[in-house]
Amino acid sequence: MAQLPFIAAIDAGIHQEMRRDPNVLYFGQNLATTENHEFVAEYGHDRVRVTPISETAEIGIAIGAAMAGLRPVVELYMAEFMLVAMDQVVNEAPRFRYMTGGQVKVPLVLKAGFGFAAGWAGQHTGSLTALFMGVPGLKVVVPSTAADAKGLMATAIRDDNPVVFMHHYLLTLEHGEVPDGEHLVPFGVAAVRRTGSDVTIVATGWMVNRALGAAATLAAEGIEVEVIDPRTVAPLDLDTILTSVAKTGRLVVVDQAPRHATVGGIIAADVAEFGFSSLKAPILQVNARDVTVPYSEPLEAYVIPDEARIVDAVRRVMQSGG
Amino acid sequence: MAQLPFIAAIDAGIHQEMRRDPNVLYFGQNLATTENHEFVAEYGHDRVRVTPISETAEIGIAIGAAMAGLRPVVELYMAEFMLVAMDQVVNEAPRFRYMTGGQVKVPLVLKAGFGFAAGWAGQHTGSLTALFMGVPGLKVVVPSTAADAKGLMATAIRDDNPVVFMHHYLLTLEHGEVPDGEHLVPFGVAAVRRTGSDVTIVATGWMVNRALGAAATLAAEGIEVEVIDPRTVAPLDLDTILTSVAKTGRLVVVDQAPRHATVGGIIAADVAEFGFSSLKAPILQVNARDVTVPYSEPLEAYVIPDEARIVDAVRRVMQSGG
Amino acid sequence: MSLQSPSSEQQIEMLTQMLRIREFEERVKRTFTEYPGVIRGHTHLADGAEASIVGALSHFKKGDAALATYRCHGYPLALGTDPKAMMAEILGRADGICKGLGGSMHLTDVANGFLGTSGIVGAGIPHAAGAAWAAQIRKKGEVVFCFFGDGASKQGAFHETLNIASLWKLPVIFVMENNGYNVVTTSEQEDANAAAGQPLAIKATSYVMPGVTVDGTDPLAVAEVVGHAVARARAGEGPSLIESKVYRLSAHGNIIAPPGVPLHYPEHEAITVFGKREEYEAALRGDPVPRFRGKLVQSGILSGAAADALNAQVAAEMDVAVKFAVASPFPALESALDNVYA
Amino acid sequence: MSLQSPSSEQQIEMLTQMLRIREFEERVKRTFTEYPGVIRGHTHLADGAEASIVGALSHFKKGDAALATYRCHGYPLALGTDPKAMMAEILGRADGICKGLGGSMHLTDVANGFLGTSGIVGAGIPHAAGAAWAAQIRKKGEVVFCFFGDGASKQGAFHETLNIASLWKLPVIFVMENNGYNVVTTSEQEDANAAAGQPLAIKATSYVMPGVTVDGTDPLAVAEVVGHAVARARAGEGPSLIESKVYRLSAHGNIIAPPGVPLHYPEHEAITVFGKREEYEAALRGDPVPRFRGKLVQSGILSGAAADALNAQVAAEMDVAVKFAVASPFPALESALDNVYA
Ligand SMILES: Cc1ncc(C[n+]2csc(CCOP(=O)(O)OP(=O)(O)O)c2C)c(N)n1
Ligand SMILES: Cc1ncc(C[n+]2csc(CCOP(=O)(O)OP(=O)(O)O)c2C)c(N)n1
Ligand SMILES: [Mg+2]
Ligand SMILES: [Mg+2]
Repeated sequence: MAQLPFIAAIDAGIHQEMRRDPNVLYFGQNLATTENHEFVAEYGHDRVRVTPISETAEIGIAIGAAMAGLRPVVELYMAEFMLVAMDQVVNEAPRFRYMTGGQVKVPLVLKAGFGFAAGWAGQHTGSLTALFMGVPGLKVVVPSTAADAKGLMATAIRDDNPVVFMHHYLLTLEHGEVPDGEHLVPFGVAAVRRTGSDVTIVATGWMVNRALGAAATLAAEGIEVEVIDPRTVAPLDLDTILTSVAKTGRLVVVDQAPRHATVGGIIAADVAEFGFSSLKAPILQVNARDVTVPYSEPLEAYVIPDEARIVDAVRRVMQSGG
Repeated sequence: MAQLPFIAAIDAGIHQEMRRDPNVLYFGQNLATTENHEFVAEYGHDRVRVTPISETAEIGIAIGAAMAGLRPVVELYMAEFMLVAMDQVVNEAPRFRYMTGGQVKVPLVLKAGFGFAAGWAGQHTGSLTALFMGVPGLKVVVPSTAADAKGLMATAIRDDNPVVFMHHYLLTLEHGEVPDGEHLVPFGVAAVRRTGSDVTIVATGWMVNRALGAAATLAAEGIEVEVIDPRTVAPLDLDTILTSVAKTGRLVVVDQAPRHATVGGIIAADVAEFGFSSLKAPILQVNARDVTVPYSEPLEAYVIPDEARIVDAVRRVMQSGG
Repeated sequence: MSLQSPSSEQQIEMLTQMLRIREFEERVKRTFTEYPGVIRGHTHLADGAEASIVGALSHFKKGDAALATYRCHGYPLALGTDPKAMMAEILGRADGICKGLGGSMHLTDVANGFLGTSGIVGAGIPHAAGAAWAAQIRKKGEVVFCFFGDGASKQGAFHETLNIASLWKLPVIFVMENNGYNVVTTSEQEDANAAAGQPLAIKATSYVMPGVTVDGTDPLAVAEVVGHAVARARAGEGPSLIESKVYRLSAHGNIIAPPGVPLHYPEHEAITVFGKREEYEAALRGDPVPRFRGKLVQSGILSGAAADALNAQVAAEMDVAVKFAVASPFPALESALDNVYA
Repeated sequence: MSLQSPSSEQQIEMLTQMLRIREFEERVKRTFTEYPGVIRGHTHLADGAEASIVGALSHFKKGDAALATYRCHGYPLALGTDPKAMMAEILGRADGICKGLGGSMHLTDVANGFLGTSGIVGAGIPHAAGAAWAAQIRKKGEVVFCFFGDGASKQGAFHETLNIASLWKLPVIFVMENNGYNVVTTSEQEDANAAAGQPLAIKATSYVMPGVTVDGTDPLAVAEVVGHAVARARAGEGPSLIESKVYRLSAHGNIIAPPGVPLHYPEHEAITVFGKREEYEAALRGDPVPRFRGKLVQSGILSGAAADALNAQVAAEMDVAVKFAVASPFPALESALDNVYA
């Protein structure tokens, strides 16, 4: 175990797989521009390349390389930059295996940061995970700890399908314990970050920490919150969530996106169908307010869900129902 | 009142506004290529133009023209083609008013067909409405009747914000009564297409007809279904849905998209929060199966929600709960 | 760089492939009336582009790859795909090359090097470059053929990909089939170069690669130009852009009709939209298939009788393909749930 | 087409605007240390591009419009925006030109013709073309200035827009500020033309419009080249592409740090990444601001004393701007909910 920043843990996952498999490529903008770049030095320019600002071509090239037998990892920095290439992400990469009747595999990883609520204003701060979550053929990963960042990245690279790896930008410099040596975290297995019997919270990314903070506050009031981090939202480990709700009878979903663009809402709808009989109270959502993210610090803080709003939702859900 | 095909009703809405307001533009691919084109002949090339296959530029140009005082309507044919320009749709058009502190307006309409389950296979058949529904600053319209097609298009053109106008491709040749003369349908007002006391169904686009078909079948069994067509999903008329659920206690949402990419799921989550106390049973979803749309006719029919699956869901929801 | 010109045998092979593509497309088209309703959605034919396809792919070697668009029936035929499996796919049957999941727009045959097609204009261009990166890494001199239309060169994907392919010296040959139309829009209406009377190959200037315009109705001319590009790519010298001028002899695609209304092929848009019947008829007079046949017969490479025999052989082959496809069963419903994930 | 060269008065005005931009940017930069934490996110400076900005906008008339990118502090200053409101915006205050909602990357001042900026590379290029369409319809000879970086010319949006602008003869002047870098990538590493030692203006060939490369550190040279393009556009003859070669004198942007860690400006990437200190120092020696001042003094257009007075005046103006911004209150929290819809 080593203490590593989240961002280094992601790199460790990429290294682990690049060392193991010569078919893994790593490329994107503003990396590998000198010979002493860490990845260039170790793997060479056949496998590590800088690209122009051309996301459509970058992701499209990854698709073609994947169909031809390679395993590309594309560095995209910010999830928004995928929007200029959204066709490649949702209407090309995940379609080919199906449309060809299984003749091709498209193993690739799109590494993208999101949710950078640190003064990056309206166009760089989005929480876009829900856009990808429902696309058949695509897998979507949202690590919230450094250890998972490494292990989920490695699993993503080994997966034979296109994977969107969404890492929260405000977590990148947070440190955490990361297993040395080969580390893989399976897809479709949620992590229960805190156990509790009164209310279930489901959250991803940065919101996991806020949910845990809220849970600590609430514990002092005698409210025991169970915090579930799905880790991958496609595939989604609904069983773990339903098991928890069966125990608590109450669900709060926390999501950094505006209300109608959340992973949390999608999960709430699943529970409203498959876990309905467990529910003692409405499923509350804590989301960003329905605006573009503002620049000014107090306004940004007002818009993004904070611990106080999570605490409040849990208190409200405790008051309602039987 | 005239009997018009849905597609002609949309055109009637565009004509209504183009005649009224010289600032309205209409452009896109493969239209206006001859001088006797209906719109060219009436409004001239200042306002009606053919574009190359360049969606990013087309929509971006619409944004710039809108900021400079015009009201562009962009013909995009199929919703998927917006994916190559998704940044313009979700991260440019709806952001500018906010980011500039209200200095600009961006009134434009993106007209796009969707859901063409008629053998168009994997890349042309998507039901992408949910991708747009949650973006603050954007409005999203989904007409299901010819009359609404005209009236919502006209309202979309008069609206001072960017509007995604999603018309279902399988409805385009269906005929319906369309009011002559000026016709406007307000945004944010759902239509109750059939009243009933036992179960509420919410559906959009083509699925409204299937829901009505299912309701007719169920009526013969003595199950009275209320069918609600939101007409605009942003803004969403949640009140009408909650009022209905308060009466019926049971909700089935029907959506042509795969489960985790639906408008229906988003609505279900809202009801699970704000209408929970009315619910006597789980909120069931009837969606496309979780695959890319297949080409072969029987497989496509198997994947898309049909009346039988809607009927089945309603029967199930009637059996469960109190 | 001098290139060997095709032997008589190779030229006969070229004609054979051209005839096969033409006959296949004719049979697809006839199917709309012979078996109404069996073909669904949108089907786009390669008639008129046979010489270009066959001339370009005459340089295809095992290990190479080709990618194209929704207008994709010609390439796999030239690469050796079984027309029975292709026709069955177009009819959505269990024996289809893509198990009925892809249909006419997405014919794919990886075993024969036809790696995939995109129905989104321009979207497949970077896929070809990606496959070329894989070839470059394998270092066996393999190349990738990337086919697309003139209209596709107005998509950002074209621009972004050609720049990268040039920078990385990827072994890819960009073959733009310029048929003068994007559906009902002429090149002059949508392309600044075309509007100025310039060849579209001039766009290569921005990407510092050879840009050549060739008569795509002459398979030998195409073979020569593409041959140079292929040699260049195999030698590690990078990509080329070839503008191959063709004329599509059918409408853009079958008509788009609501379910229930039988689909069919209308006349070419030059006639239906622009009223330029003479343009279309001139193209018909220059039809590359009979022209190449005539050339081979005239030059003595092929006797008239041998040519007739070829025609008959190809007609028989495609007749079998149609009958096979019509008789093939539909896939099992649950098979729609397979092949989502690998 | 012959253009009148700027009068002495106009040249002094140009120098004044260049000094104002430089001083503003210096004050923004100093703010990171003088008032740590008041500027958030990512701020991109225009230092080094002053001559290009001022030379280009010297042709701006009322009714014209300009659009740019996240590197947007220079243009509104030159167009008459109050630096107090700009600085307040960069500090996220209630008196900010965008009410604190936009920040450094999205300074906008519609009243003065600065219509908007996009933080997404290349995305603003079609917006400018759209505004130019509006100008074309108004038929008053108004034009649109579209500013973007060299890196942006690798986005599909660039390609698609220039083609349409040319076809439609839109009155837009595409000014590419080529500073040789996209963050830490050099043009040679990402652009096929640059890699071949060619000017980026050559890309205009694909769009059949004039493509001119100009020394962007000389405001008079820029004014001349842009003047021709503006005249062309006002006359209805269509767009032009101007490659204006500049060197940014600061790093791409302030460092990206986690919340809590104070942001600041590192050295230019030529030094920190490529170890090419001499390249940077040569650029410093050619710094356009002192050079133009020297030129005006030397040619007698401005006395040394008058130039010093200008410096002092500008320093005082920007000092007031900083103090105003720091003293401006934060917006009311609920104001975050306004301006979503019109
Ligand atoms: C991004 C995108 N926009 C629009 C379409 C609709 N469309 C399908 S084919 C086509 C014409 C393409 O023309 P061209 O590239 O010249 O190819 P051709 O059909 O002439 O072979 C268009 C506009 C699409 N499939 N994808
Ligand atoms: C589509 C997109 N991809 C990536 C980025 C990240 N990014 C921001 S600025 C920049 C460099 C742009 O370089 P250039 O166009 O030369 O402008 P400069 O910053 O040099 O003025 C990049 C890559 C972005 N904002 N948008
Ligand atoms: Mg064409
Ligand atoms: Mg630059």
